[in-house]
Amino acid sequence: MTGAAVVEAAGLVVGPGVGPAVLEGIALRVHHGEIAAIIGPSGVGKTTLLRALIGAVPPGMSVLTGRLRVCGHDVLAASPERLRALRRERVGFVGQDPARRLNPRMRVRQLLGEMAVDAGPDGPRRLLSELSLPGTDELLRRRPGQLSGGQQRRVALARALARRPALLLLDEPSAGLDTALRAELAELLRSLARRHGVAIVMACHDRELVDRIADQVLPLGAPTMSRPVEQPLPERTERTEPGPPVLLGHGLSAWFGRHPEHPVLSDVDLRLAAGSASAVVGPSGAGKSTLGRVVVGLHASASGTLELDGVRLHPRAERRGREQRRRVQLVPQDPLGSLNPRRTVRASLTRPLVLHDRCPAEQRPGRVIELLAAVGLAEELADHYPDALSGGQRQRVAIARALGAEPDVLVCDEVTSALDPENAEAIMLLLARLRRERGLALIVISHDLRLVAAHTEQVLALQHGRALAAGPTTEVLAALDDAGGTALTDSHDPVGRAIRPAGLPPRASARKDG
Amino acid sequence: MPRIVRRVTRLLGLLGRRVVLLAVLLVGVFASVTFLPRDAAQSTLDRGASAAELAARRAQLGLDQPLIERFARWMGGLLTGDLGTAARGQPVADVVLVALPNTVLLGGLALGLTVIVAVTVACLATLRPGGPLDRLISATATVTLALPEFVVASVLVLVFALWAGLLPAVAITSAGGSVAPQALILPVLAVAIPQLGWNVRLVRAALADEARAPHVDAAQLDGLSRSRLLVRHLLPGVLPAVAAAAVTSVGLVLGGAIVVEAIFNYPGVGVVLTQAVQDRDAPLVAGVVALTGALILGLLLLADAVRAWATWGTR
Amino acid sequence: MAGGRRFWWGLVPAALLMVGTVLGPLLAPNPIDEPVTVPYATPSAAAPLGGDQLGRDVLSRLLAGGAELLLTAAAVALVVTALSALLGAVAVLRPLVGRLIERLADVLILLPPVLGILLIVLSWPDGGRLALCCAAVLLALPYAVRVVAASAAPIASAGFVEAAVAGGERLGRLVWWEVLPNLRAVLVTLLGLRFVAAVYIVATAAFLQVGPQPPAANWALMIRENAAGILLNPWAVIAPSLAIGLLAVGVNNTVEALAPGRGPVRLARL
Amino acid sequence: MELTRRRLLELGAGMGAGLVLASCAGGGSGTGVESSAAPGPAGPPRPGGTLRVGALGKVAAIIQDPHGSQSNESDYLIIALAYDPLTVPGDPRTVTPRLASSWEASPDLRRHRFALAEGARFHDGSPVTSADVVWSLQRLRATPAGASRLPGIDPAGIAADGPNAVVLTSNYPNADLPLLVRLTTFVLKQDTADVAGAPGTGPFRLESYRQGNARLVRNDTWYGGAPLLDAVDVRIFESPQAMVNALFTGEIDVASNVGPVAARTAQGRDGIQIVRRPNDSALPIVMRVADGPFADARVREAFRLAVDRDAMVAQALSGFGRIANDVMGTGDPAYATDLPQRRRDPARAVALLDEAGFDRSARYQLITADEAPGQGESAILFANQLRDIGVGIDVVRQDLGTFYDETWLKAPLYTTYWGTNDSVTFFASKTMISGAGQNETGQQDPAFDTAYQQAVSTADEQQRTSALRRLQEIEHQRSGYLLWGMADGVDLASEKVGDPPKLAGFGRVQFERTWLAD
Repeated sequence: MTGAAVVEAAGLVVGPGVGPAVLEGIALRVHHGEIAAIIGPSGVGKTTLLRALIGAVPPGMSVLTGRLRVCGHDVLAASPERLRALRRERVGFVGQDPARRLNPRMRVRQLLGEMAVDAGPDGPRRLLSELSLPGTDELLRRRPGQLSGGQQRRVALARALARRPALLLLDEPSAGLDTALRAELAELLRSLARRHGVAIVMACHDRELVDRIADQVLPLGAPTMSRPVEQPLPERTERTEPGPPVLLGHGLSAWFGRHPEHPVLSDVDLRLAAGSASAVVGPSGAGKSTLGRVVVGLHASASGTLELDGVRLHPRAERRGREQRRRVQLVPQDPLGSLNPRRTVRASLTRPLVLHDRCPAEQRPGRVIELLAAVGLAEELADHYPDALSGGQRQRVAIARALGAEPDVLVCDEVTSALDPENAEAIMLLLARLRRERGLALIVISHDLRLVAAHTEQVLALQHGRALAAGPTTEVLAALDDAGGTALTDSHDPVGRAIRPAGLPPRASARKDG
Repeated sequence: MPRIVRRVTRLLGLLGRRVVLLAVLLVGVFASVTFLPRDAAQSTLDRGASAAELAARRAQLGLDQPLIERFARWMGGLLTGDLGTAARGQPVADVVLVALPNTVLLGGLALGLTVIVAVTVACLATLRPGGPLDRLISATATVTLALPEFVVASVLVLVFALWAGLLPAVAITSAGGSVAPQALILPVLAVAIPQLGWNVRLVRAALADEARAPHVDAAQLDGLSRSRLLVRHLLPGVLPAVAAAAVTSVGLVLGGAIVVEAIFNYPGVGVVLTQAVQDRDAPLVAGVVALTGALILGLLLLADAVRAWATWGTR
Repeated sequence: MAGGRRFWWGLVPAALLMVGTVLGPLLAPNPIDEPVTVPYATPSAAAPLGGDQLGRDVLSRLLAGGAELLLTAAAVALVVTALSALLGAVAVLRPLVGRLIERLADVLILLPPVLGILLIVLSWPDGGRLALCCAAVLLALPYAVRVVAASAAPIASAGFVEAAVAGGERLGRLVWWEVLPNLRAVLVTLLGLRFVAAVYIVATAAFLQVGPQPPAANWALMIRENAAGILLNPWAVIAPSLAIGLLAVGVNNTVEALAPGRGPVRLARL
Repeated sequence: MELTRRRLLELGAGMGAGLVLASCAGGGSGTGVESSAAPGPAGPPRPGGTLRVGALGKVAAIIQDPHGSQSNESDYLIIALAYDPLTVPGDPRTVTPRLASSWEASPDLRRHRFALAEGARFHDGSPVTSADVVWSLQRLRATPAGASRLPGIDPAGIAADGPNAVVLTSNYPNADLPLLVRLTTFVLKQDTADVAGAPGTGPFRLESYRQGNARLVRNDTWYGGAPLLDAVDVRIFESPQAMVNALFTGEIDVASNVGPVAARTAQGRDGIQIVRRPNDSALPIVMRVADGPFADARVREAFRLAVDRDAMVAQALSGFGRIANDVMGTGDPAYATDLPQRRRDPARAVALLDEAGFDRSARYQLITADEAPGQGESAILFANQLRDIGVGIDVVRQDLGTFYDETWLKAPLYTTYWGTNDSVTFFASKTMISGAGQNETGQQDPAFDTAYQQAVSTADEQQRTSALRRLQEIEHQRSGYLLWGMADGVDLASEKVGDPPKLAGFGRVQFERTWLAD
């Protein structure tokens, strides 16, 4: 692949200008028909680099030094009009989460037609067939909301290709595709590069895809954030004897608002032994989180009986006894929202001590230090505000806060889903250790089967609000894997992790489900 | 299409709830007018009328019957379209149905003007967020926020009617009762300008929110021109917010009309309302509120329909 | 805090205006109810802004007329903001209260605000300023609560609030310690808007001759009283009109300068 | 400025003590007319054109019944153009013939026979008969205000005398009867069912009426001679400000009864006639005589000396008026102009207050209402002037409803408003004799009562004049009225309006002689 390089980048430094740079010394040359892959753990700046290539560095950051030429244009010095023309005709960018990057109100025909070079009526139809999508009128009339995850991703790709670009930038192209679709994608990208001479640069987590089609690979350095404390990964936590059942749920059902006829959860039984760890798994929308919320009393419109040590629990937390509310604690999912941004770590940790008067006033500072140590965090973090901590650190403080009340049951609602693999593993190990030391009973709600297999004894699998299977983790997971294995994954969440773009708070209107 | 049916039933449910709310409001208004000091008989009879005449008038107006009974009779009439008789003897329906169309014309034009100008101005401001135009627009929006209609009306009459002599200072009705078009310009401006401030800020905020949506960022990375981005990708997302802003403006436009009608001698329902309150005329006040309330209900339904249509394919 | 220059540009003139308005009565050159010239006299040495309907000095009445409007509007704005903060936070934590407030706001859309003012103030025979304040608060509260509830909703569904609820916190503590501190920016901006809205309501009420009565010196009353002589001495109407506009802009800029810059917040109605 | 029924009520009773038979020669002192700014059109009056007249009124209070109480000036104007009463105000004779061409009274002044005008016809062509007049007067007498509009006349006292004459019998000798029937005795056809828009006998015929606005076309067969105008368009206006603006921007030709401020504004503009009608309305300050702080005549005298009459006329009426001398009825030909005019004398006032032991440390309430232009302003000015003699006055403004229910006839100190002041005996009978219907000051003065009786019950001119003189001396000396000045009635008309009405009070509705230059 000779001829002028489509992308020429040398000595690129990108950063906020003050403080450490996110990207340093980046060098990249991509020729026509060549596929380059940028790999590295999440949060290391892969997306930032991709966006930098078309002069769209995320707000707050800038390209400090370095040379960058794309399709023969110096991107750094380009005027807005020049840059706009470059993006319009020469470069196609396909971001992560296509469901939210396609205009929800435009139909597929308009989405493709808007960018198409050949404005003919059958242009969109040919594009769709290239991406093995039926070019039927019915599909062309649909809106993004009416497409499946895979279809949305391919329509986004089609839209990028509509302009016959010289360079294609892809951010996690294989996320959300099942094995068959990923193979097709690989074929398509290879053919685009070989036959149409399109240069492709992709940020990718999927080792398999990278190995199969990438001509060159650009690994980005390890993350600069503080290293999480962890011990070596034992194969499996050794099994402890399951104690007497501390939490019993019988015939639990739940619904939203005033529509009991469409239950989110129906007739689910739950058995949690003291000191045991049982997981709740299932595709998103199966009712996992709802079950957790019913247990901690956040979901009022629920029925069925829930007993803590034989004593009935009221569906609403406010109506439960003080001791009952102390013994069941929740660790929330989204690290961004798990701590009150206006309160220091110390204040957040002191509150449970005061509320359940776990210790006299003068001992509280000492107790806070102990809690921080228990979750593996340094003492000086106590006076920081949450926004100064990383996602992993924030989840640890949330766990410490729950421990402050010395609970018997700890409900962890997808606590690892927003963390990268290393941090997630560390959190699970921490929970396992706490369970052993304090005889805690854990309910771990997660869709990460690998972690569930490694760290829990019991598992309850849910599907469409019904209990699919329950019992020891290894047997249940094995049984379900034989039955086609797709029961537990869903179109959105791949076997790996769906990386939620860090920094973007969940949009206010997003309903909580799954 | 079960979804259409579900959506329509939801809208009708919404309408039903609002009709109940209107009924509650009418109870409140009817009662509050009745509890005002002095009653309709004292207000509409000649001064120095003897106690006997006063008592006779009260009996004639039915003021001696308990409030609940009078209200029940009035509401009963409402269902059959009979709005009862005003304290001065004319049927409420005649008084209101002559004046209401003029106010609807004034309010409608003002609302239309407000929404169109607000959306265009907000779009201009969004094209270059934080730019000089954006700051200028938000400054003028703040000024118009605070200026009550009568201040705007007084200045408009002074400048355009009395000094420049371009426009009529007063709305003269032709024999047929309709108002000459050029006599409408100043009243409509006087009602619309105070509403502009709110609506510009609302649409501006909605546009700013929508601009943070991922699909707008994607459209920018696709190199679309600013204007296309605005029209095809931003505006459709903002329609529900614009509809909501317009509907809440209706109540305020009606309030403004009441004030402006006195200054421009405009034959609208506002003047009737203020006099009815002075006369402690519960049926007339409640009648006006019922008809204007029904009007607003219709507009609320329209706004819901716009919101439903705008979010049609996206759920 | 918002950018330096913009902060001073917004704050200094507004603060001066407000101080001037409050101290106005002291600066007035002539007594505010003594006629000094012929009715509607054009500006002269004795009366720089001419005479009003009784020949009283417009400038003196202008200086004296602002304090009352400013203080009334400020009182209404503060009460509405405080109440709406509490009710808004409770509304998102207790859906029942939320629905009730929603219904109230819907009812108020159907009621023309001017009629609301008339009914409330007239039913309180010599209520004067207090009646007007109560009317203004009652009419503005439902909308303000809606604004606060809209901003408080994402906070109420955030992890730390849910953990607190599960952890056994009571409603009062949830509102005061968890939800409200995170609403500071919204509340400060809301205060500015509520002030502007209060100026509008108090002025309109004065025009409808409810609330403060002549011969009190009040900008809104001045506009109404001197409307008849608008051609003889336009300043008698234009000066108070400008004053109302400038006061509102001044206060709003002050509030926006003080509010931590969070971009245009989703604002609701009057 | 809101209109109330009250203004109409007092006109209903008629006024002026003009001699019953002979038209009195001496012209009233105050009926001279000056109009400044643009003069009227030159040249002979020419027929044709539609005159657009603006008049004040509330759409919610519109009424079309000629015998009802019209609170809107616009309604009264429309009715006065379309229907005829028996007699109307005039100049110089305060009682001039209209539907009654002539009238004479019995020696005991109780039976008054009115002869109907020749050729008087209704708009539908049918002739006017005494039966129509009797039916109309019976209907007027039956209205709630009927007793005060036809004082002393019982329904039985209204009878026909042949086809062309009507006889009214009064319960007591009353020389003023022809005066009392001047303005509300509109005549309709007998047994008219729907009075709204019913055929009348007036100079103009009602063509259309909608929400207070009306169009009236010329009645060519009018017995008083066909008017010059083709038609009159009456426009209703809620506020004087709106009406004046309409005149300035040429949307109407005449703005009726606009008040002093509008007049001064018009002085600055070309092409506007200002028609000043002196002695149009009185804005007296009422001091309660019967009880309270003003029961002592010396206190009333002190207050009458403390007021600065020239300043009041200059500030409250913008100069459109004249100072007065605390006697009501300044337009009456028999008005005693030789009574000593009171001037401002603060020192004497303070002495009188101390002599009467008046508590000057307390604050007193002066209650007012916005019924007429200048009324609110006069109260504020008077309060300031009283501060010079150490008396603290709080001005309290009430809306008209509250004013007439709680203040009128009861409060110790308040302002009030009376229109059309061309009769001393009218005010005496209405407000000052013991037991008067609207005794604002609560006056019980036997000497005053006997003087009034003598004035109305004698046919002899000499006796009547001396009794009237005596009446006014008592009023000037110790009545509760502080009449600081008389406001001019002001109409504005474009320069092409010829012969606009010039009479004070409700004489302003007489447009039958008005014409329009092209």
